[in-house]
Amino acid sequence: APQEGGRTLTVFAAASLTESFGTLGKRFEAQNSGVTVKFSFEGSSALVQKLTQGAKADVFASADQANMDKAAKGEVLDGQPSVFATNRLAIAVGKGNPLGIKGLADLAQDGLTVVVCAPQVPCGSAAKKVQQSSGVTLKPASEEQDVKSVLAKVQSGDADAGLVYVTDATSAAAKVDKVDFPEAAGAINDYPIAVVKDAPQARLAGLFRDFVLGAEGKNELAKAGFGAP
Amino acid sequence: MTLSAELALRRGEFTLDVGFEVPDGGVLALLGPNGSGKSSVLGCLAGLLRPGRARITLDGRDLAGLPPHARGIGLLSQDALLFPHLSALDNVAFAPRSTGAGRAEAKKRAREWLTEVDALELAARRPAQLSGGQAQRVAIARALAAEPGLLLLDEPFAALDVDAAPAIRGLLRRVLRSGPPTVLVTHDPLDALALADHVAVLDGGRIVERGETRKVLSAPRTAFTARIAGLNLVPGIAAEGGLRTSGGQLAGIPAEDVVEGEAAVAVFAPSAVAVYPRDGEHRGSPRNTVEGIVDALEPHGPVIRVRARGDDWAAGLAADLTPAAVAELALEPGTPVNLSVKAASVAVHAVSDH
Amino acid sequence: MTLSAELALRRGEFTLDVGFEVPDGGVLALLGPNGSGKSSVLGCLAGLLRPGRARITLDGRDLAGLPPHARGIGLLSQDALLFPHLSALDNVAFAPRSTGAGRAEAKKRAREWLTEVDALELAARRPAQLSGGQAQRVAIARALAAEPGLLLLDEPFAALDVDAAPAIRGLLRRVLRSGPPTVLVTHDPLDALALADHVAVLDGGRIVERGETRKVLSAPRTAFTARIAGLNLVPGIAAEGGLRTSGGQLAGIPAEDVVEGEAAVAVFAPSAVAVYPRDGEHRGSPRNTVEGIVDALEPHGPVIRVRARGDDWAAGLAADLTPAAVAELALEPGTPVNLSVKAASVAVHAVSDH
Amino acid sequence: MPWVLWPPAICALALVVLPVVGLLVRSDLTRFPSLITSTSSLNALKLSLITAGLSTVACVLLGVPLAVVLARSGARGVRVLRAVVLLPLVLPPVVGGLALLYLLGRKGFLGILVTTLTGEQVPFTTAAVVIAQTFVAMPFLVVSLEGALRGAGDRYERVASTLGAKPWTVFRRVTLPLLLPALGSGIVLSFARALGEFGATITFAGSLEGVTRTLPLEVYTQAEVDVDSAVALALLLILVAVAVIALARPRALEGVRS
Amino acid sequence: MPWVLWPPAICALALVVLPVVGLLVRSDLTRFPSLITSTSSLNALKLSLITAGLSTVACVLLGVPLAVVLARSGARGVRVLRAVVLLPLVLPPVVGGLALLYLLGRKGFLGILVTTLTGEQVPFTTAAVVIAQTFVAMPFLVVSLEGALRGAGDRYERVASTLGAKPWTVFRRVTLPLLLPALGSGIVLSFARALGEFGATITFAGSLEGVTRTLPLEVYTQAEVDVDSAVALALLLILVAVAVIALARPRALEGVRS
Ligand SMILES: Nc1ncnc2c1ncn2[C@@H]1O[C@H](COP(=O)(O)OP(=O)(O)OP(=O)(O)O)[C@@H](O)[C@H]1O
Ligand SMILES: Nc1ncnc2c1ncn2[C@@H]1O[C@H](COP(=O)(O)OP(=O)(O)OP(=O)(O)O)[C@@H](O)[C@H]1O
Ligand code: MOO
Ligand SMILES: [Mg+2]
Ligand SMILES: [Mg+2]
Repeated sequence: APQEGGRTLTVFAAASLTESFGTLGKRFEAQNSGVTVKFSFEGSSALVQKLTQGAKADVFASADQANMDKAAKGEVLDGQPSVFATNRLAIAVGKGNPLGIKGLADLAQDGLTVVVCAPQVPCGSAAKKVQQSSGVTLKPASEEQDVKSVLAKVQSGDADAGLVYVTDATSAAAKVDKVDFPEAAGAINDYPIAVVKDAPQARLAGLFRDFVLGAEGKNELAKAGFGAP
Repeated sequence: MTLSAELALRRGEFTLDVGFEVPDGGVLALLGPNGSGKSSVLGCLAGLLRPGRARITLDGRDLAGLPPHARGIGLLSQDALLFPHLSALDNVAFAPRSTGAGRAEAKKRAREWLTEVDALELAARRPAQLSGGQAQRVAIARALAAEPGLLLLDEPFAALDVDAAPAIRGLLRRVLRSGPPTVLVTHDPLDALALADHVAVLDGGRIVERGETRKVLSAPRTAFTARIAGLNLVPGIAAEGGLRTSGGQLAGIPAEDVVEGEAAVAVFAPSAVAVYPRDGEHRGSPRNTVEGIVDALEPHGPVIRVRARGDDWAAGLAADLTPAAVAELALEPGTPVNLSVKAASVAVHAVSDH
Repeated sequence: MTLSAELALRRGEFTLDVGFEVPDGGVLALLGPNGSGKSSVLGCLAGLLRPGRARITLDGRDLAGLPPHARGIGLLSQDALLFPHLSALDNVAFAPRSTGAGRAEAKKRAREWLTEVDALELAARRPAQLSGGQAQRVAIARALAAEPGLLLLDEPFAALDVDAAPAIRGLLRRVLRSGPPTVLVTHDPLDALALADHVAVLDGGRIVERGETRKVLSAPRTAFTARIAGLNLVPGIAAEGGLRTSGGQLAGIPAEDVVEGEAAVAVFAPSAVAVYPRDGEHRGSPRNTVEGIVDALEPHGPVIRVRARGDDWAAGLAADLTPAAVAELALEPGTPVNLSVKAASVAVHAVSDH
Repeated sequence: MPWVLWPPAICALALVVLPVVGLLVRSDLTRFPSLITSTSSLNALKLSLITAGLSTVACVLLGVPLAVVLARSGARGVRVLRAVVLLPLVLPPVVGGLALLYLLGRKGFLGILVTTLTGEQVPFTTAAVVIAQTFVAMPFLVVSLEGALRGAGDRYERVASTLGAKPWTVFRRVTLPLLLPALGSGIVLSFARALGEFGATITFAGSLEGVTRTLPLEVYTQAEVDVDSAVALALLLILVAVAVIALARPRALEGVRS
Repeated sequence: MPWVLWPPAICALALVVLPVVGLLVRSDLTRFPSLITSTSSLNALKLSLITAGLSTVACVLLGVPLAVVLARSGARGVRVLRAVVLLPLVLPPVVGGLALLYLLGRKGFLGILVTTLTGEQVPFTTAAVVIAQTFVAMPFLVVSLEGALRGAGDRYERVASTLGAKPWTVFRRVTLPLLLPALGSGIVLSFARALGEFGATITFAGSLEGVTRTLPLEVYTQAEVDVDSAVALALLLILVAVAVIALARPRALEGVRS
């Protein structure tokens, strides 16, 4: 590998990529000696907000197309974004699935505490789409701000079930069980990645993007539960 | 109700160790130099200071273990400390309210007490809007309005003007006559005389002298007491124009609260007593003349104090003369003399009957 | 430095409207009943109150427009208000420090002033650890340590014991003799007499009487002044054993600060003056006898005040007699009498020479 | 007041005011009317005012006694307790919400107690919002009151006790009135903190319109879609807070001494 | 102290302590050591301590003068200013961060000024963290000090001025020392608030390890991966805060009067 001494690559990535990108970053560092990869994990919309306000970053990976479009419109991207992964919803239930939930329809039962994401955030808009396409109408106890909050409530036992991304349910496998449901296919969302305009480390940024899109990236993302593009 | 107290307290290097009794309706005056522990004694009695050792009983009831509010005391502390957020009226009404009176009743009583201290027109004022003397009057009213079982007064006459001081003194006399046992801190022997039947003189946290007010003030045994007192005090019964003594009459100016036929005491300074050779003719304005014999001559600062013996009020009488006068009259122990004092310089005060 | 002030102030219903002057080294005593505006006057001079109208000049320099710290004053307020977070020493050192002295120098001066008020052993104490009188002494030291161009003292002797009060009075006399113009609030005419060359008597926010201390106190024109004063004051030059007057000698007890050969005044109460028929023989202890003629008889509460005319100190002399004595001696205007006062009841005080 | 204080004071004021001005300038005020009259905004506003109000009341009822106990008790452990009270201040609000969830949630021991007693669950209810807000806001009240109590000393309380006032009377008629200025600022602090509370609320109570979605939660939700409208909503929050504080802060709270 | 205060005080304490205890009980303490010694945690901890310390200093330097001006100035507009100071309290922190970004960001007028003068950008730097923390924490200091100043009155300051002390001397030698107990609690409040600050920081300064990712942001990032480890980190935060407060709160701050 080429010598890339003492340089720092800054990656803005959606919060749901925290784990998989963390690992990929380590590996990227190992392959490019002297490079440090620093991540800023946040909600995609917050990241776009920062980029348009002049935050210095090299790579931007979004959890949905809408925010990547916003970034493109804000003219902070260098080149076209490419989709590197997909994600879909799954039902998170308590460990051992005590209520025996098998599919989306079970969530509409009375007396069940279900939490979902708010429609304004990507996981919530997916949940809405799924309900529309399947005809199942949920009466959630709460419309959470992000997946993490949904998971926390299922994990604490205060919610019987929650709609989360497959990847989130996978990473929390020690604490919750995951129930896949077929209707989730109706709301797949794409994860695009792009190099940021005027990136301080433009060349490294390209390398990292290609690394994510490459075989090693695919492999790691699949382990986390992401689907292929 | 009788107060009996034994107190031991440490405050830094200062140690207090006193014991005393105050009988029902009795008033004990605490005298003593600055820093001698007078306010500390009141603090212990009130329960604001925690003495190392304390035995305080009021009529057999033990006070030492009780919190301040359960002791049934009224405390006038050295700085008035009126509640800044309450009007003068509400300050005075505070105690009645606290001890169970209704709002209207408490205000009524507060108004009465404010009237007593001549501060009714200040009722609506906040403490910040009062002058020093006005605040002091309201604080006195507040302490009295508690209608306490034990009254503790720390220099009640400080900051009062020449009209207010005697008026408040009269008020206190009236209240204390039938009132609770009282401990009164003062620097003024006349206050002690007018209000207290007993005095205790503190110095360095110890009682160095105590006894009936008249005796202590007329025959002080410590230098400090001598400096503040050293008065001639003649007991008797108040009569028209003065005092009826054991052996006769002593003309004087009665104080306002003197009632004829009741116990009273004539007070006059040794410096007011003139001394004449026994053979001298004497028919001037001084109305009070008595025969006596020079008992002792004591130098007393710039003057010489002549102690007389004799009957009636000549007994133990002190007269201060300049050395020149002593020399001219050739006074020595045993010299027979006439002693005289102008009625106008004799004040007759009522005393309690203890 | 001469202070000249004209002040008008409203505080609620109370209005103050006064004007006065204090010459260099002069001391003005403010007397007056509680709530008459004495502290308010000091507040205006110090710049703590904002008078509606104010003209204050010190030696021509206008003070009225200056903030308090630029006025160069020293104020002893009615409540001591020592800084609770500073030791007694640091309290006293505060003013020197503030006006530019170094730390060591300020402490040195503070120690000196604490020594002056006999409180050096309290130097390390916090105000909360001082008794009332101790705090008052420290507050006096603090005001004096400012070495001000104008000294304002509000009841400096409150809370002081019988030893401290004369000591502080002596200290103030020494300081004020050569010191800045001073305004002194007091309720005690003797303080006024000992310290002030002029007095102003306030009532209801107005000056109702003013003038040289001696004149006002010996011939008060208002009832209030009469009640606090009404003394016989005989000016002269201090001499051994008393006073040399215009026409002779008056025996008395000199106060501690009297220096022979300097101006002094003999003070004694009208009640101490005895009256004899002119033909009467008189050779008793009263050393001071003068011939006079009854000028007027005024009822004065329980006594009758006899005013005399005559030479030397008989001029204007007041003697209080009981009505019985007046009747017996058949006194009426024009009656020739001998007036006598015991030397021991005559106090001789030094006065400033203004 | 020394003039040297003015420059830093002005800087401080600028630090506070300028960003808000910047917000005003940059936000699209034409959409303001339509935004703040949308039902979801109005629901959120109503809920915010009610819950912040209730939790301020709870803060006062619980926090004032705690402050007095901390300031006046001579007991040994008090120093430790004082540090403990600060915990919610330091805890990131989301973690605070988690802690509440662990305690009052379905499997928390207090939560189980409540459910067996009343049959109700605490999370996802308006009550949960109030609890979360009280949890984060109360320390502000306690700490500011405690400082004031220590500074003021207890001499008036002691005088009151010598006048026969029992401890409760002393508290009601002396301690409390003299504490009013500090209580005023304490109330303002805790009301403001409760009104702005986000993390603990969403974690413990969730976010459902009309039930648990307070104005800050609405702002966050909006911000996902459209930052500008979120800013406009935030301005509404400011407006409301300033109005409530200005109206609800009677002169009495501003100090008894002239 | 009336005993009736004890029950609510104990409730209040329970409200604060029990959730934290619940957190402790429910969290997996075995992983605690490894978590808190990971470089990212240590980096975050270091950054948090530095920035919270700096912003507390800034709060004191700016906030104390502002509090004194607000409490002691007789000027007319002061009542309005006092309400203005409360703004950051009410603003949801994220909106506060946005406001700062609008002011000091690339397009903000102050930001443009700074960039032309120094060539540097403010957002997304450690300085931005300090600014964000100061913005949210300062009002706590100001409000609690102002309450204390009003409660205490100005009589000692007036005495000092009659002794010839110029305003600055009065401030330094009388106002400040008498303010110490309140300043103590104000400092604690603002330090705690700065230490726990999340929303404004992430919005204005971003979240970059070693540069802007403070401990609360690290907690948030961790929570994405694993709630339990986030909780453990939060406990670290608590530990640190309590330690710093206990150590940095000298007796002097606890009241000058015995
Ligand atoms: N907290 C304290 N620490 C140390 N010493 C103290 C403390 N409080 C008071 N003292 C000392 O105790 C002594 C007694 O004080 P106290 O107030 O009882 O005197 P006092 O007789 O009332 O005097 P005064 O006439 O001046 O009011 C004084 O010497 C005082 O300095
Ligand atoms: N803030 C205020 N509002 C209304 N009236 C006030 C205020 N402050 C003082 N007064 C009144 O002003 C008058 C003068 O007060 P001041 O303190 O000057 O009296 P003083 O002569 O010093 O009396 P004292 O001998 O009692 O100290 C008093 O009648 C007092 O009640
Ligand atoms: O006996 Mo006299 O005349 O009253 O002095
Ligand atoms: Mg005392
Ligand atoms: Mg006065």
